[in-house]
Amino acid sequence: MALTKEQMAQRIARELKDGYYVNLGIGIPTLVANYVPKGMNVVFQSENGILGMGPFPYEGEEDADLINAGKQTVTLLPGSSIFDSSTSFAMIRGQQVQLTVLGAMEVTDTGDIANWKIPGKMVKGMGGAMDLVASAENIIVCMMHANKAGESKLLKQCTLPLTGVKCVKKVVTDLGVFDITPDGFLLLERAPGVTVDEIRSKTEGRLVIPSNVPEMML
Amino acid sequence: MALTKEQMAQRIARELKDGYYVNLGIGIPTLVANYVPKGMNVVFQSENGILGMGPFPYEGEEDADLINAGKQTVTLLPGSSIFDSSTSFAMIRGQQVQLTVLGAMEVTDTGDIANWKIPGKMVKGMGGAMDLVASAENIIVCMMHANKAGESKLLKQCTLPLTGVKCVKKVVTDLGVFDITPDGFLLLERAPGVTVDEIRSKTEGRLVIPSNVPEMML
Amino acid sequence: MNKIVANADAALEGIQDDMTLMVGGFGLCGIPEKSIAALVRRGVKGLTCISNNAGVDDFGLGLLLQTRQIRKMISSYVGENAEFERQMLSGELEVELIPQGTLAERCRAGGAGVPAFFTPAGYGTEVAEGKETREFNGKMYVLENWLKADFALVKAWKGDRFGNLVYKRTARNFNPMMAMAGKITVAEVEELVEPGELDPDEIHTPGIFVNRIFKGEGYEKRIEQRTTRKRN
Amino acid sequence: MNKIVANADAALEGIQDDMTLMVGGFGLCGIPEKSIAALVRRGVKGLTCISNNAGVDDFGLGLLLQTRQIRKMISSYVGENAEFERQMLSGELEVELIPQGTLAERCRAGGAGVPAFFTPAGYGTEVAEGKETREFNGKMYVLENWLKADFALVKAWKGDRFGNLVYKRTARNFNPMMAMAGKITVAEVEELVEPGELDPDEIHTPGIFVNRIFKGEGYEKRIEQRTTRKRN
Repeated sequence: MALTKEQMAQRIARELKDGYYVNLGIGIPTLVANYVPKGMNVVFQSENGILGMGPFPYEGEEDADLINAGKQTVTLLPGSSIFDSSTSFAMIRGQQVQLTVLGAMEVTDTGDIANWKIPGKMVKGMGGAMDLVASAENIIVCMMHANKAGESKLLKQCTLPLTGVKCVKKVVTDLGVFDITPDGFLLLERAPGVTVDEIRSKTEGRLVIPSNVPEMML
Repeated sequence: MALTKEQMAQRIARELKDGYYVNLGIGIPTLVANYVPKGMNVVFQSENGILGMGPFPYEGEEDADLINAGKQTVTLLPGSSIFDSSTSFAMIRGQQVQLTVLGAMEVTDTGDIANWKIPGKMVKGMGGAMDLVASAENIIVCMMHANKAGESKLLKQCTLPLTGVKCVKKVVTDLGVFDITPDGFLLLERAPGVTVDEIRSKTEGRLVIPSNVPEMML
Repeated sequence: MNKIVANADAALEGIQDDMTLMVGGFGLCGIPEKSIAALVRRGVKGLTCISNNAGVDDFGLGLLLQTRQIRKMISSYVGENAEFERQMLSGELEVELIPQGTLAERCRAGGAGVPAFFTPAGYGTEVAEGKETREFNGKMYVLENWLKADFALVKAWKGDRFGNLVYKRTARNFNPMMAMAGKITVAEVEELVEPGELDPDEIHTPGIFVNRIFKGEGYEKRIEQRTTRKRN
Repeated sequence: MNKIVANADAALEGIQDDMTLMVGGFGLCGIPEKSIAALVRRGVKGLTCISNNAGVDDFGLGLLLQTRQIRKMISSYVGENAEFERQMLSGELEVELIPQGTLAERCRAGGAGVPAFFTPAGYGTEVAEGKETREFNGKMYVLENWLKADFALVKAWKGDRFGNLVYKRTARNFNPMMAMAGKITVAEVEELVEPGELDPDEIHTPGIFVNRIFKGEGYEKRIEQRTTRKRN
């Protein structure tokens, strides 16, 4: 069984470590915040200028002056701080953020990523994605393994305009978990009930399959 | 009669305009603050991080956390602001400071200035002087016309290591006031009782003497 | 030192056709609502607007798109705006997309007198095409130039007549850097206070960067994505 | 998230001979008194210190000069210190002088992931010798590289266990940029407060830049130039 979006977020949450500063992209990555292990201290950064972002406000307590990078109303936790956009990207480029999770349209077996532009379609812009992928030391991409047409999104080469080169370290899809290694996508874990064969058939990029690939534990 | 230091400061104060942000260097330039015309609003910047610097504190009210760029205890005026050193020099390089007054050892008739280093002597450093002279649009140098040996400090070429090139706009010495023009030092005013001949004899750089050189009014 | 002007219309004195404007805000958060409304009234055309986003159809910079006053947008993300999409696809509107961190840093550089700097963002992508690249410590970087504007329009929470500004929460965003980079910077505030009421240590934008300031009345502060959780 | 350590000695764990340190402060204002004292106790040698000034004979970095722990100073102004002068003239101490604004910007660049930038300061002088220069808009600029440090030692007024810092008056100076540029940043504060006590809008250094924080006891805060006026 392929993972649900919630399960993908749950799996990524296992990459969190105590004391991490984390930037979560829009979409599935945002859900990761719901699965921080109890007792673990993790601080969420939002690139529009927050450290210590809290959950959505209670109804009626929304503050138009307090939003996240997805433009959603949020709250602040004790110990939070607010700063301007240049300081925010100073900390991103300065590699102070220990983990960045973001979605993608395509990833290659050398860690290239494309997630901002589809030629011929309306281009909304890269937002902070190019800064994040060019700077972060620890980037996890979270995406469906194949597109709606069933074509692999784990490729030898991106077909779409790039967001960054040789930057992705790990990929979590609905089918499995992969490290980007010099030899390509190293299959670390399978989604429960998903076979190595299915993953092989849906992966266009170079795939390294160890002799034993455990099922992921959620 | 050559000007006293106080008179030099007094003369420079006449270059102030309402609404100016002004950076005053250490020494005679500092005295300019004492001669701001009544009713004129001028804000003093100190490059260690103050806008709206006030006078020295009353005895017993010194605050070790509040000093100027000369490391003297100062006070703040209402409407003042404090900022870090990078922001301070951002406003200097960004040409937000309308007038910079500083001392010098030598100035040339093309606006070069030397004021930080004497070969063979202990070098204390340039501090903020190189940033100021490279950035400011309106730099007045305030210095004695000749050194203690009687040699001109208004030169064709600096003999000392440069602080900046082609940057000085005006020079106020104990003998007169000079604009730096493409033709050299343009004599604008004489100190009371000082003759054009005396100024000519003490100026090594190219000197332009208009037909009528008024005595300065203090 | 009194930089207070009566209202937004007075504050925009001097803005002409074909000028380049910086406009603060992230999404609809911290945008200079009153200055944008005054720009519509002023009717200037052919504007180049540097702003992280482009508003929505009927608010923020979207209002200036409706009236076709913008010739070019320089932004990092321009979704959520049907009129924008129409003008862009039809070629009426020119769009330059810049990575968000690069945009922020280019504005700061403009204000800080730094004409160019190296950033890793966009290396190896179309953003770096035609730009100088260089290796430092084994990593590749792209040379980016400063951005400046004829006018910067920013929004703060509180301000005084010296132009000192304090922002509230994430309404800060691009406003401080843009305030630095405007040849003329116009600040609109929710509250005008007396000099000295703002603690000098807590001022976000020192007044030297601000040329004109006015108090806006009745801020709408529209929320783009109202997200809440239920009380237990 | 708890970055509090017991004292200065614990905070300096890991500082070794020949490391590069950034040390905040302008003159004696805003210097990390307690960390400097702990450096003397620690006895590490061969240090490169990046600091705007070099203290006075018996206070600030002057204490580390007395004990010959500093191999090289990178500063903008190093007057007022006889021992410094002696070591420099005898060649025991290496000194690199950098324009103050360039020093501040190079520290910020180190923290902001900007490996190099252009500045007008020093063009045409010996500071620019051997450096790349370039014209932008008819003016000449010098390319300067970022500065980073193994440890940055900063001093703030208040802080919390997340490492958030607030500085007091001109004791801010170089501290915020150096806090950004340290591989490990140690902050000493006069007051430790609970998270939430500092208004998020008023924090000068967000905690992400700080690795260790401790409360210093009994600050001397020596005044270098006590200047006063008489009451009328």
